[in-house]
Amino acid sequence: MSAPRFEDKPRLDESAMAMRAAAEIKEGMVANLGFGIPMLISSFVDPDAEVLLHSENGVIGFGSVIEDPARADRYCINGGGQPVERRPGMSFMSHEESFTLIRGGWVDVTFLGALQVAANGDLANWKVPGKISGALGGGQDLAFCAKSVVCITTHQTKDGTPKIVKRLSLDITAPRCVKRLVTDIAVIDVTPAGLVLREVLPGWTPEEIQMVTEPELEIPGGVVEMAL
Amino acid sequence: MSAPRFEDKPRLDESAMAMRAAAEIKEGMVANLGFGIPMLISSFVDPDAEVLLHSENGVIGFGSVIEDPARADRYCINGGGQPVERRPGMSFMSHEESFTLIRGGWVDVTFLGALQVAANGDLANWKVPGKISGALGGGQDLAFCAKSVVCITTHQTKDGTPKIVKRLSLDITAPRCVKRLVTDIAVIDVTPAGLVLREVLPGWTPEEIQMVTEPELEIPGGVVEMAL
Amino acid sequence: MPIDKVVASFDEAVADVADGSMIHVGGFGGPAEYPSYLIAALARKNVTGLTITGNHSGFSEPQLAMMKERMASLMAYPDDYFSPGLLVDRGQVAKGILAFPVLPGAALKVPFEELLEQGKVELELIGQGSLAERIRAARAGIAAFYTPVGPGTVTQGEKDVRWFDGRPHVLERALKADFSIIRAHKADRWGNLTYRGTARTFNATMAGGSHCTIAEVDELVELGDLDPESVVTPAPYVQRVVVRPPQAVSDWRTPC
Amino acid sequence: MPIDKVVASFDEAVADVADGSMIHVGGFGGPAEYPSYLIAALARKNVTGLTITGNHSGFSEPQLAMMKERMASLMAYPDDYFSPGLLVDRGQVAKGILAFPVLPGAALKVPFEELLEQGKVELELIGQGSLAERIRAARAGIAAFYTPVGPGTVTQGEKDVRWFDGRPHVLERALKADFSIIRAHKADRWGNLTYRGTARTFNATMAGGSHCTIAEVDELVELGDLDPESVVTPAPYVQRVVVRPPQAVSDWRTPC
Repeated sequence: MSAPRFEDKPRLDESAMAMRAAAEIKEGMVANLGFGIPMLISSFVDPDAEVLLHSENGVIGFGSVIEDPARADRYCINGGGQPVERRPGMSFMSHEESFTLIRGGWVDVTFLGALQVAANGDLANWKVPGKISGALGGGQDLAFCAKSVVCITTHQTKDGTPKIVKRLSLDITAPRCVKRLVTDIAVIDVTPAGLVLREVLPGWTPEEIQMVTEPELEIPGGVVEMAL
Repeated sequence: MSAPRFEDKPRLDESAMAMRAAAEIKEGMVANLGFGIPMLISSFVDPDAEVLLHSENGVIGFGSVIEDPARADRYCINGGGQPVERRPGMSFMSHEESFTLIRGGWVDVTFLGALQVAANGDLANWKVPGKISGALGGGQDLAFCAKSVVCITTHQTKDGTPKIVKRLSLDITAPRCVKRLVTDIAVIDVTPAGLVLREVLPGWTPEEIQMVTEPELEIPGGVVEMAL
Repeated sequence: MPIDKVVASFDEAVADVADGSMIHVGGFGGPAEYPSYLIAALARKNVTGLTITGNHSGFSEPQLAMMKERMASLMAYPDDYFSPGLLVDRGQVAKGILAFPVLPGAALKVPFEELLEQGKVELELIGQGSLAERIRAARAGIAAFYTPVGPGTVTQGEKDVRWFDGRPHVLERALKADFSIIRAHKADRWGNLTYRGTARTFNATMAGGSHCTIAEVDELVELGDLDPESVVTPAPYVQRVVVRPPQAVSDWRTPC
Repeated sequence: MPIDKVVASFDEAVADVADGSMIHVGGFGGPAEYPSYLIAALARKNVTGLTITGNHSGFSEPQLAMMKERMASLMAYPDDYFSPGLLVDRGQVAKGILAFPVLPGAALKVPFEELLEQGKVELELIGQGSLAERIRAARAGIAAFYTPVGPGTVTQGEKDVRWFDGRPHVLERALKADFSIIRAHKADRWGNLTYRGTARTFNATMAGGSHCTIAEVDELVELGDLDPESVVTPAPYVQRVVVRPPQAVSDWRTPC
C-alpha cells in the first residue's frame, strides 16, 4: 500500500515517543525496556514511582540512563550498553535467570521496536529487508512471554510505507503478541475485534491516521489527543 | 538363596565401613554423601585433604559432623539433618542448583546405601519389602548421574540373605550404576565382566565371601585384606 | 502507592488458600528450614484437600517430640518447628508429591504412610532432583524437560521416554502450584529475599514456582539494605512477606 | 596436593583449545563483560574452525574504535576490551550460535555479516533466552526442554513442536561446548566465583556449560574469603582460573 507522507505535519521524535510510552508503566509493574527507542523510557519514569525496570542482560530495579561519563558505572548497564542509575531494591541476576523472569511470565509489560505490526498483533522487528540475517536479541523471548507487549515505532517508514499492515510481509518475530502501539502520531490498541484508535497527535485527524494505516481502524467516539 | 550366617566371624560396624569408604575419596574430588551410613564418612576424611563434600540439600565444601550441641549450627547441616563444620571454600546453593550439580555429572563419587545390588550393578535401595512406598530422596538422581557410585551396605540381611544378588527382586533405584561395594566383610568391584573381589576382612577367606554372595565372584590373585 | 508486599499476620498471609489448593512447601527437614508459622496458619485455617509438594511428608506431633529428643545429642530443635506432617496428620492433605513420603528406616510410621495404607491420600513419588527441576521449570516458563533420571524405574510411570546421546530420558512436566510457602532470612518490602546457609534448599527453588509465593522471614530490612549482588530471589517471584515473631510461639493453635 | 586451578597466563589457559572447538564466549557486550584476555589469547593462538556461542558476534578493530568514540559521551571503554569480533574478523570462526549475528541498525556491517554474505561462516540464529537456557541445560544434565518461544518463526526451524497448556512449544536441545571462556570478579583457587553487577549475565550462565570452563578474573582471593552465601558459581563448574593483569595490555598481540 502506498500512503501520503503528510510531510508538513508534526511528528513525535524518539524521546517524545518514549515519554508517551513511559505513561504505560504503572506503579508496582515489572517493565522490560527493549533495545532501541524503549531504552529511552527509563529517563521518563517518575523517579518517585516504584516500578521495577528490568533489562534482559540481568538487572532489575534500576533507574534512568546516566548521561555524565564521570558518573558512569560500567557494572550497571542496560541492554543497550548504557550506564543506568542504581536504585534501592535492585538486584543482579545471570542471563538464565533474567530469561526465567521473562519466559515465566513475570514481566508485566515490555516495550519493543517494530518494523511491521499486523492487525492481529503479529510482530516483525528482527530482520531488516535486504539484510542476510537479523538481530533477534532478547526480543523474541519478550514478545512471546511478557504479559503485555507495547510497540514503539514510527507510523510509516521513511518513504511513507505504513508499518501497521494487514498481514506481515517481513519475517515474523512472534505471533499475536502486540497489545498496544505507540507511534509518532497515534496510540492504537490491538483487540480481538481489530485495531482501535485511542489517541491522535494534535495536528492530525483520525481520518488522516487511517490514511497512513493499512488495516481498517475502529475510531471510537473516545479518541483523545496524545498527551505527553 | 540361603547362605550361612558365620555368626562367630568379625564384621565391620557402620563407622568402620564409613572409614573404609572414606578412602575412596581422593583429593580434589567432589564427593556426595547420601542418607544413612554414608553421612558418617565426612568424619573420616583427612581434615587436611582438599575434597569437596557435597550434600544434596545444597551445601558443598563442608567438613565433619559436629558432635557437640553447643557448637551446632542449624544453618549448616547435611542431608541427614546433622550439623557439619564450615570450611574455607564452601558455598550454599538452592535445591535446583544442587541437583544441577548432580544431574550434570559434576559429582565424582557418591556413596549410597543398598538393599540389593545385582551382578550388573543394578541398585535397589529405596523401598523396603512390605512397606507401601519408600524413600527415594535424592538417591535416584545420584545413582543415575554421579560419575561413580559406591554402595555401603552389610553383606547380608539380618537373617543371612545375601544382598548381592544375580538379579534384583526388590524395586530398582537405577540400572547398572554401582561401581564398587564396600560391605562389612569385603570390597567388591562391579566390572563389565562381572563382580571382582578386591578386599576381604581379616578372619574371612575369599571362599567364605563367595558363600554369602549370590553371583559368582571373580577372585583374582591380588585380593588383599581390608585395611582401615 | 509504594510497593509493599508485607502482610501483618500469618493468618492473613494464607487467608485466600482454598480447599483443594496445590502448595509447594519449602524446606528440607532441618530445624530452621520449614515455613513453620505458615504451616501452623494453614492448620488453624483447617483448609482441606490440599496437594502438597516437597521433600518430606513430615511428622505427627508425638513423633516430632521423639525426633527432637533423638537429635538432642547433636542439635536443639526450636519450639516453633512445624512440619508438613502437621497438615497430613490433621487430614488436610489429599495428595503428596514427595521424595520422602515414608521414612527410609522401618522404625517409625509417619502420618502420610498411615493414610497411604488406608487409601486416604494419593502419592506421586518423585526424586528430589526431578521435583526441584519441575518446580524451577514452572518458574522459568519451561513446559517440560527430558531428564536422564528415572527410565526403567518407578518414577518413569506413564511418562514419555526418548533417547538423547545414547541414553533414555524421561519427559518431566513443570509443576506450578497455587501457592509456595517458603522460609527466607531477610526480605525487603518489595519481596527481594536472601536465605541463610542450608535453609536455602527448596525454599529458593519454590520461590516463583507458583501463582503466589508467600515468604516467612526472620527479618524485614529497609529497601536498599540488601546487597544487589547477593539477592537470591528477586522481587517479582514473591507476592507476600510475613515476619516471624521475635518470641517463639510454640503452640500451632495460637493465632499469629 | 591442594586444589589449585590457577594458571599463570592466558596463553597457558587456552593452550589445549584445538581447531574446530566449540566455545561459549561470555559477556553481553558492555565494557567490562567479555573475557577479553582469553579472546586475545585465542587470537594469538590462531586456532581456527571455531564454533562460538554468545550474545553478539562482535566488532572488527576499526569498528571497535568507532563504537568507543560513539559511546564516549556516556562511558569510557577500557583499552583492553576485545570482543568475539576479533576472532571472527581474523577468520578463526566457522560457525556462530548467536542472538546478534548482525547489528539491528543497518549502519554498520560487522565482520560476521560480511563473512555470512560471502558464505564463509555458518549461522544458527537463536534468541538470548533459548540460548541461555540451552547452555544452562548442558550444565544441569537436561538433554532438552520445551519452550513456548519460537513456534512459527525462524527459530523453530526443523525442531519438534508439541502443545502444552494450549500453546505450541519448541523442543530445544542442551548446548554443551568444549570450552567456556568467561569473565568473573573474584575467584579463589578452588574456582568459586563471584561477578560484578551486570557483568554477571552470560558469564555465570556459561560457567559449567562446557567440559572446561576458564574464568578470567579481576582478583584472586584466599580460600575462605568469599562469603559462602554469595558465591554465584560453585567450584566444580570451573576448571581454570587466570587473573587479569594489573595494567591494561591494549594490544591483543602481546603475549600475557
